Amino acid sequence: MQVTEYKPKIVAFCCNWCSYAGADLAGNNRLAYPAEVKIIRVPCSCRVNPMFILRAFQRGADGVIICGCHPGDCHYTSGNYYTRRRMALLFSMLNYLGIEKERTRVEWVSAAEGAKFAATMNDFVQTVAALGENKRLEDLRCKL
Amino acid sequence: MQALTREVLLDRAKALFADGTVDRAYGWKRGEFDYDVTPGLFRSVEEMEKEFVFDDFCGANFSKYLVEETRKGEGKILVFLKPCDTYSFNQLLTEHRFDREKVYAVGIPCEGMADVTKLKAEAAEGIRSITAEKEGFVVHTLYDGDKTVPRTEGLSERCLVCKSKKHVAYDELLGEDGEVADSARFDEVARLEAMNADERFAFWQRELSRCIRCNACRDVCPACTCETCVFNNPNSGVESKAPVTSFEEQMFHIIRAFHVAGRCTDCGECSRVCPQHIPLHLLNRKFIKDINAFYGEYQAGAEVGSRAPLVNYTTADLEPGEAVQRGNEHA
Amino acid sequence: MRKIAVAKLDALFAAMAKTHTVYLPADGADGRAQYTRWEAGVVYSTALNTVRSAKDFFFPQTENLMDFKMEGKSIELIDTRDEGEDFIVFGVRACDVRSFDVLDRVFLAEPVDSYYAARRAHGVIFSMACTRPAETCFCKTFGIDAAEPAGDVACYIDADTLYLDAKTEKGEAVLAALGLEDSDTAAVDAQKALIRERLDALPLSGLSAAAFGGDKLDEYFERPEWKTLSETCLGCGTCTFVCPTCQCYDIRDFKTNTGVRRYRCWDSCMYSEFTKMSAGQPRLTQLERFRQRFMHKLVYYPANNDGIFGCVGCGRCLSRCPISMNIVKVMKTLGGKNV
Amino acid sequence: MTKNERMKEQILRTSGVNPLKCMRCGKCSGTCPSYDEMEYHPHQFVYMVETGDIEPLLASKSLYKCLSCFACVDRCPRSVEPAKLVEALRLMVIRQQGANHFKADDIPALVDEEIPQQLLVSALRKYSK
Amino acid sequence: MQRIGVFVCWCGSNIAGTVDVEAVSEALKKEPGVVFSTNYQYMCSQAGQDIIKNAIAEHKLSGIVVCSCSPRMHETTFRKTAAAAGLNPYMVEIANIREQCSWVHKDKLTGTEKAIILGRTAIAKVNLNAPLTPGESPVTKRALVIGGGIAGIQTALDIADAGFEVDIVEKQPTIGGKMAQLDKTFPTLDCAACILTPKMVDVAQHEKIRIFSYSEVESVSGFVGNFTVNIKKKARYVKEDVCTGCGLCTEKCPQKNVPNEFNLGMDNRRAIYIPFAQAVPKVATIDPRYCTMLKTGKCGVCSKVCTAGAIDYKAKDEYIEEKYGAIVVATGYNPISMEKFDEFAYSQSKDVITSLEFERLTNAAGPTAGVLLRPSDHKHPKTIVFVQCVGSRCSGAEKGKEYCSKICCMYTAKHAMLTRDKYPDTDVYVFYIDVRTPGKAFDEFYRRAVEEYGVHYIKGMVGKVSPQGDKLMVQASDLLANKQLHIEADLVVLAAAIEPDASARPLATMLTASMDTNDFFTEAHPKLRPVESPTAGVFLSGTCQGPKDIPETVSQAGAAAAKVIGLLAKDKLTGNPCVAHSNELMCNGCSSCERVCPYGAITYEDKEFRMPDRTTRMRRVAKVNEAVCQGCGACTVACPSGAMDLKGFASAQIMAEVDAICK
Repeated sequence: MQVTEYKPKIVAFCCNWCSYAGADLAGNNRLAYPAEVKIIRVPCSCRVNPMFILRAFQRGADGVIICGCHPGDCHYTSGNYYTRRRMALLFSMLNYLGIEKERTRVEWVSAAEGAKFAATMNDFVQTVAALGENKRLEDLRCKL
Repeated sequence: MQALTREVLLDRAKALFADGTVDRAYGWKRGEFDYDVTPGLFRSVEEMEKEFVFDDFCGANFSKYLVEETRKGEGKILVFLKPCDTYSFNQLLTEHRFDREKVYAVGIPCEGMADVTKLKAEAAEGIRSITAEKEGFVVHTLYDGDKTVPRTEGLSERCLVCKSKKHVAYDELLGEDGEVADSARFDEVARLEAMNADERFAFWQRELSRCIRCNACRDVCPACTCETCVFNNPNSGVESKAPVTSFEEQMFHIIRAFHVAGRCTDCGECSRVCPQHIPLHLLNRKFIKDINAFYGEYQAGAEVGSRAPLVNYTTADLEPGEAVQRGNEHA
Repeated sequence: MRKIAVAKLDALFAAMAKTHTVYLPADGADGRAQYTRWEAGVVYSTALNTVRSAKDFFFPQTENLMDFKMEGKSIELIDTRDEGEDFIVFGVRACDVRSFDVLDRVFLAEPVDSYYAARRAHGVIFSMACTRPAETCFCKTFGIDAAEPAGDVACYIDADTLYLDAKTEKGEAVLAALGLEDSDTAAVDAQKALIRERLDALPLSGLSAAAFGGDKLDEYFERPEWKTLSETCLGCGTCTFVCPTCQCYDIRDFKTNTGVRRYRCWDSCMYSEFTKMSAGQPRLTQLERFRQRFMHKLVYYPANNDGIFGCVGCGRCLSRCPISMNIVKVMKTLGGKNV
Repeated sequence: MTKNERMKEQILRTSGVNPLKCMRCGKCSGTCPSYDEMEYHPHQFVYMVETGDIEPLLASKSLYKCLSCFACVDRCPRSVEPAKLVEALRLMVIRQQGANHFKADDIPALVDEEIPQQLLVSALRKYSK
Repeated sequence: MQRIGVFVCWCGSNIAGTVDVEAVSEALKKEPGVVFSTNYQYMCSQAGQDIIKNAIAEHKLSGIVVCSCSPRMHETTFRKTAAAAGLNPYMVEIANIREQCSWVHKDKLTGTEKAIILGRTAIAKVNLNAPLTPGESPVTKRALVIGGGIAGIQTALDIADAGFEVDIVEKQPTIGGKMAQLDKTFPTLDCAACILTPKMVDVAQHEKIRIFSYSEVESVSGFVGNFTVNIKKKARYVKEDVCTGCGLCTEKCPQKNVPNEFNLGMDNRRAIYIPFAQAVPKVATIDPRYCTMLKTGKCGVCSKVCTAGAIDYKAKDEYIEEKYGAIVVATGYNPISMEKFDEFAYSQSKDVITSLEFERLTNAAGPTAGVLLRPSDHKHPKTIVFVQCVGSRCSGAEKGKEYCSKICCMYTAKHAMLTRDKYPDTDVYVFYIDVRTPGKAFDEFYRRAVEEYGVHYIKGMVGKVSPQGDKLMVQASDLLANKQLHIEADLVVLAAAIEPDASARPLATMLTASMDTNDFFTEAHPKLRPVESPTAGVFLSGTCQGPKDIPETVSQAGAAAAKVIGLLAKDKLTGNPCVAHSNELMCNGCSSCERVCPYGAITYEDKEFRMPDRTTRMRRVAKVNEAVCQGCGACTVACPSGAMDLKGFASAQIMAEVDAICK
């Protein structure tokens, strides 16, 4: 009998200017990270609406990570500062509701940090995989 | 017992009608029983003399009604504002939701409003009448005689942890203005924070699973004045009419709390109206508590035009990871 | 008439549960009674009204109708019906029992709602007389006798005994299987007298619905009082969702990972999006929506249903409405002296 | 943690001063009225605490030359507050001398119409362990 | 429903090595909306692009998904391909199956599986794509420069030389700014006037430049390429076009006791005055605060002596409205007030002065005609103490400024050197914390002051200056000698920190340009766009952006001019079509979006709406200026009602992507 290893579903929102380019750089340098990570390109991390994150969990994502330019380096000068506040409050709220806090993360990855991107994704996938399936914030109907 | 009587408010309203300052007035209307006071719009002194009431059951906040009503008619609207109502009033002004010129606001002191459910719990079946006495609320029951509920046990939770007796907006003030209180309103949030994640999840699962999606919390909320609510908008991706799964209950309440984060004045109306008694204010208060801890004290509605924390930032804000940690340490 | 000691209630429920799923009012963590599925440890609550009514058992808030599964470009239909279970609802008050009649006239009329019909067929109702009616009760207004509740089995409870009186064959069959002790009617008769006395003493006992009925459309439709009555209505759905007779629903599709789940869920005529169609909503203002709800209960429903009112006087909306607006206030305002 | 580091920790805690904020401008020493009386000067206090060189300070008479005029505190452009370090060092000396220099029992004998009682109380706070 | 074509690229073996491209194109064929799916060795090649073009025509495709390398690589390529085939270029989405798939995964099964998911995600998005057209707006070919100091002058000249019209608004009666007040300039020691005044004349004579002196910006509206600016020309009571600048009035005016701000109050001028001899425009101005005629209606001397008849006591403020394509901020700096630093006795002794005052004292056109004399008794000072970093590098707002003012080290070295050069009998002490001299020939300059001119540089700060008799007792520490010094000085010169001019803050509000906590204007990018404000069409020149010396200011001024020229050279501005837009039916007008917009792209208008109940009502709704919006999307999340959405990255599109990934 073959036991299929549990593979978490990870949604990564990456800003176009830094983190998406960082992910590209990881690719250029052939720095491997798990295939469970799927990237959605957004112009800026501040485009990420908390509703998208909840949507991902509803649809069965096990972890959501948002990557943007380092604070101070935002292509739009201040976008990631707003992201930082929004996600600080959202994550704290999810934690308050008893959702495992390890399932959400914000990481600043510059266009030069391909290695950091790969390392972050490796770590995040490992952390989420250790938690197992997202049972607390999923909508079972989606699995029909 | 309130510091001001119905007559004081009524006399002032009469004078304002008489000198043409206002042509309609928001006030509380007498109900069937002692406790079911209805917020209403009065168009004349006569209507007010007949039905206007002011007592311990006048919890309703009129601020939200001004959004629609100020768009009608030319005259000014009289509105009575308790201290907590003034915060909602200011917050709506900050968001340009109504024309200040169309309103004549009379600040009135508040001694806390009764929670009918608490009083009803005393008289399991049948309340003949309720009177507010010095020693507390005296509930005259149908079957079990009179029961006295000490005032502190009959008041709404939001009044027991009242954040402010100070009016932050008014054209005139009746009675004395109070102070911003050093309230214990975050104690319950801290108690939840001290639990572990499983306990918290169980708590919220238990509470939120009772939700019937009647939308009363949203529809009464003075911060929820959107022209079209995302939950009514089929294109928003979150529209839903019923709590189909436990996910949707959580989703509705998380999104709603997030949408009003930084704008919620903690008026407590959401929990007051919930037919299922879900402590919804504990969601909003968590955001307020976090905002205070992370970004410095901020009271929505304290001043008109203030920049809400979610549309603001500093370069030294803490990271989301630290925020979760701090939120956990119930700092 | 049969009886059983209150102390033996648990045994009674356990016996019922052998053949039926049993639902009964029990106090929740918040101290308020909600219908709860009985299992060992669940204690029957004599609280007068549950927060949600008993209509949930026949017409649940959300009900799956069917699933569509899509694979490539083909569609498969999957039946998701699950209303085949026998169940007992215990402790239904007279008003709520009447609410099933109101619902039956809608859902069992042609075309029959087979989901509802199936649940009705599988459900057995144990009603409970109201020894302590509340100030918000006005079932009498609609000709309901809380001393003589209908249902499959009518129950009466006092300090130590539960009396059970089968009213239908279905009820009798269930009772017979339980092997209960027979009883005379003396205690129950005394209770009935007490209940009627108490009902007459209620603050709303004089409320009359005579001014309303199927022929009153013209009299009330354009009344100016609708404006003041509805003016502060928040447009939430609390009254509709706690109401035992509100029966409107919406059918919606949910996109699953592999297709679509079609379900229905309660809707409220108080909602601005109610019956919204491509051309918009038929009732554009809250006044119209508010009027719709009360006209439906007091005029439209009787007009189509032999004069039966769409309200049963349970009083839930009286205690739940966020602004304390309710059908009694509407009746009194519109009916004037006649109410 | 070495003894010096421990002492440094304690000084930093009791004084609430962060010597890392110092930009070595020397304005404290420039402004100090007791400068010439001192072996170690205000800016040296800051630097020596920063480097953990505490023992010489504790041994130095300079500690008691400081008038606590707080001119250095007032004028420091970086809000380092050297006088608070001096104060903390003095406290450390007192505490290191171990025994209670002053006991509650000593007070009755000292009560005097002329001495403000507050002085006795604050002395008790300061000189007893 | 879209008709979508899917094109899977092998990228040679770059993709095909780890991803079964055939399987991917087959699997994606089944996705909703897909009517065509294929794969090819190099999609970006001409042959590959032809496949796409042909498929668009043949299958009437309304959208395409290219599964290939990163969109950062070839998105533009494929958009052009689509456009060439008549498809809107924004109907193209890229699934990045190279950088984010084949290159980071080794196992072919894994790679293929992920590539399919990435492909279906892009398909889900393109299903909701809408054709987008970039907006265009015309450019008014005129620039406004706010501030007529060296920064403004240089920017204006550079823009004007490129052939564009430039207006300079200067609040003082003359342009020239701080540089006009300086004596010599480091490190070359050429005289400031000698290099500045010719430029001022150039400005005055340039046919493309207009100077609005004694004027201020009242309001700004519009956006990049299309600003409308209201300029207030303050009444100077002298007709600018009539006055010949002869200066007779300024000699005859009986009101003699007006502190002369050009000499920082160290001498007096008349109520009618020309700030300095080389002023541009060289026109007299009446100071209404002091003019007897204006205050009492009795005098009129200037009018009598003016042969040109230029005096006009009835003059009123004038308002001019003008359109501009670009605005350059060059509002400059001021030394901070010395009030807070009482230990230096600035307010107690006239002989404690700031460095700018020292400039005037050594300037030939200054109050002492260039002879260094003490302000108190006009004696030659024998001992001079310079104090550096006064109010700079402080720990918080209550102490001073946190930043280094950058220019003080060099001008103090200059002052010290010049003093020793002219008056070798003077003892000159410089108290420093650090001497900061990064700049061409800067350190050499400072070393000369020490080595050739014998200036006493002492590492340490002055703690206290106390006036005693006609002396100033300076108490300071010498950190290296570990000594406290007591110097009996005749003159103390404070190198006061500099701060942005007070007019900058209100101006920033008008321009919706952002500022940092010190009120310096923020640049669009600290490294890559240092002369642009984040607000499109607003540029920064000189010290309004941060402390700078003259060479830096001039180079930045030129850079700002180059950016302005680049903008004005365009006839039309083509925007990025992926901009925010507000659904006004849902907009609450709450201002949340406006508050987070870094570009000031959102404004509000009151609009009449027909309500569903057939009534109408006025509502405040947000409007996005597409020419200004850069498409970050911050507003979309700030908007509580969801009225604000972003074209090209709409909420529905992103959620469809989420769904497709989580399936």
